[in-house]
Amino acid sequence: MVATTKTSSKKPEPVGPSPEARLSRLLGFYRQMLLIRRCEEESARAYAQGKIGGFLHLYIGQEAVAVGACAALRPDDYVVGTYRDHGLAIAKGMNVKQVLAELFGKVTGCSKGLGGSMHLFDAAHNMLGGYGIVGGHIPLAAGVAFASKYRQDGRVTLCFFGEGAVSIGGFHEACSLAALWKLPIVFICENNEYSMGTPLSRTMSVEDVSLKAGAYGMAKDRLFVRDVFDVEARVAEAVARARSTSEPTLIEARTYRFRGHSMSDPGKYRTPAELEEHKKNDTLAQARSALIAGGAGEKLAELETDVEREIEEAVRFAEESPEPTPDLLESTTYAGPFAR
Amino acid sequence: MVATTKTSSKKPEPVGPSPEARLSRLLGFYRQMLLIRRCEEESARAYAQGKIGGFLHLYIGQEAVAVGACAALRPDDYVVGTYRDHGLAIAKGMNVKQVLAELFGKVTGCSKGLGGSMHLFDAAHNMLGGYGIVGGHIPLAAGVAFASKYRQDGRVTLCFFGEGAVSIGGFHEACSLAALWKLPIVFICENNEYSMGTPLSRTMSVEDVSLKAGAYGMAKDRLFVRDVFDVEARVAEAVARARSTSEPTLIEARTYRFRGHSMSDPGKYRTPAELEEHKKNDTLAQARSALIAGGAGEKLAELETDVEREIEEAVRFAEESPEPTPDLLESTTYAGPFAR
Amino acid sequence: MPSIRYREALKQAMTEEMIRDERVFLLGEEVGYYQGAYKVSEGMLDKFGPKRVVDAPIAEAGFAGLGIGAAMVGLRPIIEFMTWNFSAVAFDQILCNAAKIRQMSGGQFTVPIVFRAPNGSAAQVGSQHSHAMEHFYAQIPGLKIIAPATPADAKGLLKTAIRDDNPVLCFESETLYSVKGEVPEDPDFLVPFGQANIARHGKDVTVVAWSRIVNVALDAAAKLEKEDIDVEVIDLRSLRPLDTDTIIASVAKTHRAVIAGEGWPYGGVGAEIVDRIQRLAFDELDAPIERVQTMDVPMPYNAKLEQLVIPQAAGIVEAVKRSLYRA
Amino acid sequence: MPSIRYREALKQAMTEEMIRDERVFLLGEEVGYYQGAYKVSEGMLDKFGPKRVVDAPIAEAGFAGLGIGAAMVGLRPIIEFMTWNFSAVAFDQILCNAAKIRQMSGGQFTVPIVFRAPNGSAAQVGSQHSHAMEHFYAQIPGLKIIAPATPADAKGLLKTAIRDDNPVLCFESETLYSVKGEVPEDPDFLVPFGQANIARHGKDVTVVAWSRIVNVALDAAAKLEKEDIDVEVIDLRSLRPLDTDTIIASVAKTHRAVIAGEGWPYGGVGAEIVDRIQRLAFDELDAPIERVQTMDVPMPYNAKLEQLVIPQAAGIVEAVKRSLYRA
Ligand SMILES: Cc1ncc(C[n+]2csc(CCOP(=O)(O)OP(=O)(O)O)c2C)c(N)n1
Ligand SMILES: Cc1ncc(C[n+]2csc(CCOP(=O)(O)OP(=O)(O)O)c2C)c(N)n1
Ligand SMILES: [Mg+2]
Ligand SMILES: [Mg+2]
Repeated sequence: MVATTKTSSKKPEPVGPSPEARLSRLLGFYRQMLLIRRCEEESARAYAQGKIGGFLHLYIGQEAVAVGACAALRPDDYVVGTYRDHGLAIAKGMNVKQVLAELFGKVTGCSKGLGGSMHLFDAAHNMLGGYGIVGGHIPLAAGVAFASKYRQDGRVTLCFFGEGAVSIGGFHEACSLAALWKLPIVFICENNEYSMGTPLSRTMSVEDVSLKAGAYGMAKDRLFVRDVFDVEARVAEAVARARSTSEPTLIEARTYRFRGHSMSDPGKYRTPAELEEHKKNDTLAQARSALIAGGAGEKLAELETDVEREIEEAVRFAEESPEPTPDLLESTTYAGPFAR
Repeated sequence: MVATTKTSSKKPEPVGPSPEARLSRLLGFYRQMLLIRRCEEESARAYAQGKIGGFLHLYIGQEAVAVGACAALRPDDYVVGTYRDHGLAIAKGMNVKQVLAELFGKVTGCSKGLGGSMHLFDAAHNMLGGYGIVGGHIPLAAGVAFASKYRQDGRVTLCFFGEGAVSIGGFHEACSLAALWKLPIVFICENNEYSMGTPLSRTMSVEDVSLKAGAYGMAKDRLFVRDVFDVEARVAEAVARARSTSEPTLIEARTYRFRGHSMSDPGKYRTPAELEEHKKNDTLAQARSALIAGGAGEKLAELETDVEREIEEAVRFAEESPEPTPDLLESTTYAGPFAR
Repeated sequence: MPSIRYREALKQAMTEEMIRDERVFLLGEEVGYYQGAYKVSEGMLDKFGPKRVVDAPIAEAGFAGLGIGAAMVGLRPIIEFMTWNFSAVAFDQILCNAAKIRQMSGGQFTVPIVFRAPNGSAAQVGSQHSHAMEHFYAQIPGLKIIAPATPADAKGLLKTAIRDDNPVLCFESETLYSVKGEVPEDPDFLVPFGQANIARHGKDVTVVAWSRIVNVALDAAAKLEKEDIDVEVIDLRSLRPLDTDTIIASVAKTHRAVIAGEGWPYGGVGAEIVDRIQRLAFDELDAPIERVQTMDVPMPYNAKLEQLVIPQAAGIVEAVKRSLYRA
Repeated sequence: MPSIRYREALKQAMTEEMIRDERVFLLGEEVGYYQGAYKVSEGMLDKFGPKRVVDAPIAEAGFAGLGIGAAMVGLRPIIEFMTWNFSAVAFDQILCNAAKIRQMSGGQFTVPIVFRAPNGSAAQVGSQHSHAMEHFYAQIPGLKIIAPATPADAKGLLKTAIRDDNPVLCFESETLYSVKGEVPEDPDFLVPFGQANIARHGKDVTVVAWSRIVNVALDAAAKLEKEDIDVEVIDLRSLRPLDTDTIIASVAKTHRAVIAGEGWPYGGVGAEIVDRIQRLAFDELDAPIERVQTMDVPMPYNAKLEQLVIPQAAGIVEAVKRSLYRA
């Protein structure tokens, strides 16, 4: 099995035929990224107001990864993620209403208010869920890819996880099986430099996560996320490999989260200076500047009011929706009669 | 962390000052290997006679690995192994009596007849046990090395496992921790080409197990076992690294087992021809020829009668020893008062 | 009806269901080329090919999780662990994914998967290879647990399991694999879950058992018959759902109960049955409910000690007599 | 006696024992630089340094196994799981190594290790993060299980655990960490295992509880007092060993028992207690033993449903009345 490699992050050739096309695609990307950013900001506010409970892990700062990656997919392709799953859910096409309603614990949420922030599922968009056990979902994603190969349905599965998951057995076993059985899957490690409060240097003996691919003879790629087009192009390459030759790829996407690990995290483990430095590379802000520079200022204004409206509606929807009723508890535990 | 590598298996410079010294060391190695071979043959016979029960995994064909590896150790160094542990136990200095008595389920066995073939332990020789859950003992061995580093006692731990264990999480997590925390341990993968009935090619996406070391930035080595001196030299190098700089190493030792996975294995998955081919490289037979060629024929004859006597005595000892009594059950379950 | 071995009954169940439904496949260590560590899948690779009879590397958490993911998107995997002991490394996958996905997805995804393996003690396989794992899994809502004691039930329950849309764990026994019994050939022969079988009718004491201990209980009943003690033996067949009605009806008749099964004394299936009986038949009981189980220690290798630690007919005989105040 | 929080009591226990014994160290995720995910180890890194307060990567099976190995050769590790839920990936290490090594080595090696973490439900942490894991572990011989309900017991039991030569699992509770109580300062203050505490003396009904549900039971007792029902509340403190004598003595007095604890209804610690009571106090019982536990479903995220699923004082009140035939 040949292990292809790319570790530079130089700009790829423009995607799409013309600068215009590229600009309109950027508008689309920007809209999704903004929708995620705003959804997360509203979630944070709602959490502070006690309208959302439990753990809340925000995706702010990492939007370009999910948006760029999902742009490389067909609607019938699958995604599987972690507890930090709001961005992925929206990038895969889920309605913000379903997402916020779920965070608010409402029956109109994608998981009927039973799953919550960490467990967003949507069969209609092939979002196979956010999972709370680090590494536990990676073998599961390999199984989804196994099913695609078994059925020859030509679908590809993307599996997202943080760099903290790379040390756990689930990652290793899933990679071992995917490489051995040549499954059509792309493993995307979102390396945001921290596993909760622990920096990379204290969780891993190697800084380059993509090196792990060599252990499986798996194709790999590594990029420092600065540009959503770059993410799309690199993931598209791996997706094409999965779809055409049914070979897995491990992609390390170096990124950064602007908020704490979860709402309860004071974030003492990093300096404000470090955080500010990274915020300068905010892909959302950069996309916005690029749009203005590209002369899309007007469209941009429309888009932003539009997004605001969508968010407002979603928040209202979440607030006004009814809660799930007790009868759901047993009927969702088993398909068919309850077993006790 | 620099990853040193050696994948050839050319003969290293003679170990020891003179050819005479080398010959006498070979006598010593041969004696140990023969003792193991004969112990296994007697075990097989006793198993057929129903004197040994449960699973019995023979080490025949792989003797040079444990003997060569343990020759690179100090008595106070630790070893941890799998269920295929008779050879390791003897190579680490355990008395054949204790080993056979344990297989016979006698109270005079190293584990009082409570552990059996898969669970040989001997505190006196720092044999920290044979374990039955594939991969489960590897983190445990890392912990022993962790203790050595914690106490700065200068000891090194050798951890043995088969190539079938490389796909499981326990291997990955142990390597991750050992590399991250720079533990004085040597991971020795005895790649005997089969995991039960499954050949290498159907359990792993890469044939070169030592490649796994790269994922952890760990030092590695790879050898095709033909010579006990070579094993000793290569392991000694890794042991020196562990002792001096407290760095772990992954060594792949390509070897072959001449018997089935366990006594119940018909071995249909390989041809008699393949087996015969490998038996031509029997390190025990080769050591014997070398001794004769080296003019040690006389000493050899003595040694062999001596080994026979030792084996006979051990078998008699095992047969005549008493069985463990029920009172041992609770007293070995808890230290101190029983907790129910 | 032809008389076949327990292991063949299991193979018939898998084979018939794989013929019936393309989505069903078998995956596990040595299930294919090696013909099964315990020969349960013998010949299946030749019949179905490597796509549907898949040899897995040693990565139980990995391939258990893989099976769960495949099931989420519509396949119907049968995952064989070489023994249930090895499922301990996949415990999280079964606890947190297989049992949870349906509810935490709001009912959007189901996990139609079967995990099966031999369970409990074998002959001197020692401390790490003799666990009665059903006691851990039966606690978990979202799972179904079966423990067939006869070849017919092995086939009928496993077929029902494969057609069930929920995760089902099938607890077999190495010591039962060679046992013969009559097994229906009807490809739609199914044994429903939650319906215990009265393996022996009796009036004096109810003995509740499952898996291979049913046979031990029947031995005990035969011995007790000679002493004019008429024991009713209930074979539970499935542990979740548990057929409480049959148990209670029997106790209402005998007024005495003994629970017999492999597994440590603390908690588990045995304690659950005791709890249900005392709660639902409190006024019927004429004596404390007795339990006969594995001794509260790890399994020793020595053959005599192992037999001492495992539940035996003699122990059931004593327990029955205690419940009759005849001890 | 100073009044301190449960989390500080745990820290005092670890700190005192680490001062007392060089071989004791703390290892887990975020225990050091982050000061503990739940701030239990706050300040300990500064005090003892990174050699003895070790931040681990996310590899529970790996570092649980590492702790076991270190314990075999004489260290005395305290392994913190961020929560007990995450021990599921280390289940095999605890079942097959920690609990077995002493016996399968013929008594040559002991494993003086403590595993500790918060357990059970927190506030809306959902399906995969709300498990009551003690029910799985209490079954296993070779382990000891403690579940402190008060700051004083948290300190005294954990200190005893650290000095014990066997593997001890300490089940804490996120919802107890901020609870205050008086805690002795004596560095040799130890609370022995296997001695339950009668948290409230009463004559009408015995309520057996552990961990945070002890407080819920006391609330229920206060409510019932207004109805002239005098409840005795037993705080088990340790689940293995289980103080059967204290339970039986209480039931011999009240003739009625209710078992209350988090965890699913099927089996577990609750069922074990029922089994012991009915066997050892059969003639004392005037009513079926009642159980109040988590509903038999995965934990839902929605706040109201979560509260419905978790044991509440109201449920204990009802169970007590049922046992008095007053419902
Ligand atoms: C097996 C397991 N151990 C511990 C945890 C607690 N935990 C949740 S997220 C997290 C950090 C994960 O970091 P990373 O993988 O880098 O993902 P990120 O949060 O940075 O996106 C930890 C330790 C868990 N959920 N599962
Ligand atoms: C976790 C686990 N899964 C499965 C088994 C059953 N089993 C015992 S040995 C073995 C094969 C191991 O092969 P390898 O690691 O190559 O070692 P070898 O037997 O060749 O020395 C298997 C599958 C086990 N003991 N543990
Ligand atoms: Mg991270
Ligand atoms: Mg092998």
